[in-house]
Amino acid sequence: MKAISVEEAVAMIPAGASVMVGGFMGVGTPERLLDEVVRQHKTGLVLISNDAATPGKGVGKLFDAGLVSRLTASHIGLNPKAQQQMLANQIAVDLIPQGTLVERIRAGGCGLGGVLTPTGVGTTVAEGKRQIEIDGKAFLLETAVRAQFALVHAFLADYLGNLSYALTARNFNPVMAMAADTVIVTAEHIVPVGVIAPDHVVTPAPLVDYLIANE
Amino acid sequence: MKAISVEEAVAMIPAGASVMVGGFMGVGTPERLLDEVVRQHKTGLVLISNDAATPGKGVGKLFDAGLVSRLTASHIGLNPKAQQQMLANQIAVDLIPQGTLVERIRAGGCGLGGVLTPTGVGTTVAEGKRQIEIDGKAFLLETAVRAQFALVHAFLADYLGNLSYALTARNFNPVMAMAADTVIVTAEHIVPVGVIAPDHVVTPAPLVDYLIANE
Amino acid sequence: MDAQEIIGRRVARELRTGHLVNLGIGIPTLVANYVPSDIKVFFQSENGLIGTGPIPEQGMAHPHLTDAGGRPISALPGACTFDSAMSFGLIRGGHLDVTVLGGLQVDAEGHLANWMIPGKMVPGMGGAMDLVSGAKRVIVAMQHAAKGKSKIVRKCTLPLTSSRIIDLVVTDIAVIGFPDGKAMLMETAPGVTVAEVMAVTEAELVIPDTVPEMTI
Amino acid sequence: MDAQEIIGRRVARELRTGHLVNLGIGIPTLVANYVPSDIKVFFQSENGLIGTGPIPEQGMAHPHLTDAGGRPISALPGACTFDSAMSFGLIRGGHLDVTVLGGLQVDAEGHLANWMIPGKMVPGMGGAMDLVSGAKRVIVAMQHAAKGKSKIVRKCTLPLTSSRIIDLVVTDIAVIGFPDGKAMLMETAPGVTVAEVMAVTEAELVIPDTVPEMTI
Repeated sequence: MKAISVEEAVAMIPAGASVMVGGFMGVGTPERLLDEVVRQHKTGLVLISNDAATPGKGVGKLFDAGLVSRLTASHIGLNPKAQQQMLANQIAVDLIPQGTLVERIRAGGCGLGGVLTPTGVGTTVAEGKRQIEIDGKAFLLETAVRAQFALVHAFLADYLGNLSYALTARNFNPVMAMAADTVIVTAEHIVPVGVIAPDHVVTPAPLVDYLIANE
Repeated sequence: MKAISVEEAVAMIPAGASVMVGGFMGVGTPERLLDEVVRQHKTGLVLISNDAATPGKGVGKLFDAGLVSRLTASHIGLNPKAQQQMLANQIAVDLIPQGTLVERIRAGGCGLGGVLTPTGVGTTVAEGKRQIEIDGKAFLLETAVRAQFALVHAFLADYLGNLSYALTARNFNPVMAMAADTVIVTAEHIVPVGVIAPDHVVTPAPLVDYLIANE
Repeated sequence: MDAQEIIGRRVARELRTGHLVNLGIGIPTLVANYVPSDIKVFFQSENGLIGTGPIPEQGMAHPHLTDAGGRPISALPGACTFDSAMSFGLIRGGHLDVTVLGGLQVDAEGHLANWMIPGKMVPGMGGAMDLVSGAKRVIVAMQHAAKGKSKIVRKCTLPLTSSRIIDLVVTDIAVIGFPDGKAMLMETAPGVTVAEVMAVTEAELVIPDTVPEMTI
Repeated sequence: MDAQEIIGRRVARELRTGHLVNLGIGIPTLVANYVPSDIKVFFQSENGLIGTGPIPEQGMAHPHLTDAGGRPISALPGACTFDSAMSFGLIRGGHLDVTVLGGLQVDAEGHLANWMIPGKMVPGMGGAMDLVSGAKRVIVAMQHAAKGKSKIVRKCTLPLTSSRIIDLVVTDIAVIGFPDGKAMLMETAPGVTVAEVMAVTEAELVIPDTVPEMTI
């Protein structure tokens, strides 16, 4: 793990990169990283996040700035800008059931090729997917998802990079922290080693590549 | 969640039941429940556990008492009695890679039909299994595993049934607590509601059916 | 009593002590207000919490503690938090006793459509498909009709949320179940006749000999 | 220096600061003793711990803190614990930089057999198959021969642990790699000649022009 500035961290992300961003309706999203992505105007991003948040908040900022070319999410209904950009074909959108989305990301992080889920069988979600029967019950084969970068927000990070999360700000963050080539983390508080008890660490330090340092 | 005596809890388990038991080499195993299973002499058990522990410890006690008819585990090499019973065809043994075993149990608990794992491709483990290619890479389709009962050991249990675990005694316990029809828990300490902080609960209370009460 | 309160009160009567329950956005959210004080249920918010409490008092909201719509909530003693993989493991794995969702259409066979109107409203399904596929019981809480048009239809024309048959629909005028895969009128709202329900319902309803009045 | 120390010291030189490393039971466990003090690695124990420390001092062992063999260990500051699903997510997901395992046979193509001897030893594969399938680098640490028989064989006769080609074998007399899928002699132990290694190796070895001596 390396502690770096937010400018340096975002400079590593090329235009057009695939980027997972933690958070759920802007809760538990690494806002400082997104502000810097906007400032450095990283265009054409392939975004993977639970939702599109709302304008001005969380990943919503990326739609405000027109930086997203493709979105994989479970819900975008509360962001009119993302909806407009989708309907105007400015961004391609893959809408995926939330439980399927998180399992696909988990599979990507855990070295699984995919999972079999009952969700979506018999609906439009099943179109183009392999359907597999197990003991007479139908499941969709949903494949693993990974990204080049994961932008993660934690509550506590220790000097080694161990992370813990607070309340509902945990959401997709720990799963995404396993599923990208490069994991960049912001934390509410950076604390000495040992402040987070071993049983309370949610994301082990070796998963974290970069921690945004205090200024 | 209902608090009951260890005698009542074990009395619910019929002979021949499928039973998942948490623990790893006897660490984090609900010993009080196993002692009572032995005392009530529940025969013909279909046991699912990471390993066979050692004679006299953890699930090893079940082999000492000759109560196991079938075992699904990843390793039994440190229990000579289990090995003897396997070689004498007294018990049927399915040996499964540890990471595959835990994912199969997790799938059972999470409503997935199975997962695709690279582990075992090209080995004897692949025999009789569906092999699925994703983007040119081969995976084995490993199906979900569930049991009638899960016997789980926690460090803390609160009055509602929220559980937390200590150090390496966590292992298979939280995953098994999701994958059985009836979940029975022993805890090192039963504590008031609120003693386990929300972010530190590992097994949510609604998953627990029975907690073994203090005497 | 307005339509929403009738629905909320009637759905609340389906809950039992110990149930793990997920309430969708809109009318379903109101159910929490009508749970009898002797019934202790666990409410799950799919963004990662069991034990949701009411809106916090002025000045106590925490930005890290919200419902699935991003609105501040509180947490009751004994609450627990987890990541989205665990949250949907609970939902898809059959650990959720009851999910209460809104609906756009429910058809005579018990299918639910509630996540999109092609060409008009494409917000994404969020957690709805997992909830309907995975919960032990699925209860749809919605107005019986919208703009004078029955939402209990012969056959869903909107994309389905799941191929799974739902368990119960509670509307402002009726309770409908699906024994044997056919819509059956189970109860009517106070002051509403069976004939009145039939008149505003597109789907054919099985009508038992006696249709009791909702207790709310 | 005995055979095990040679192997342990040489494998330790493969580790880099920041690496996440899993050490198997037996000779691999010894590697931890020889990591240079300026190299800070994370050791994972697959039963659910990163940050394993040495055997605790007398009276300090805790029954809930053991290695994968069930023996008491300690945890270093900054350690973290997790369940078995997470442990194997780390292993299978490519987050483990190095796994060091014992071996029964390694063949000329780089295949490893280390988990059973049909009819004789059927202990189960434990985590070995996931470790070999998932780790970024697989290093086998073993004696070059057992009972006078080469363990570096032409073709594995025992059941394979994985179809994945391992990266390095470190024995008491040689280091062998598998560039282009063929066993190549990379280094010899101090005082051991290339001819001596070839004489006790069943597999055909590619011999480069210069074969340096191990630094240990």
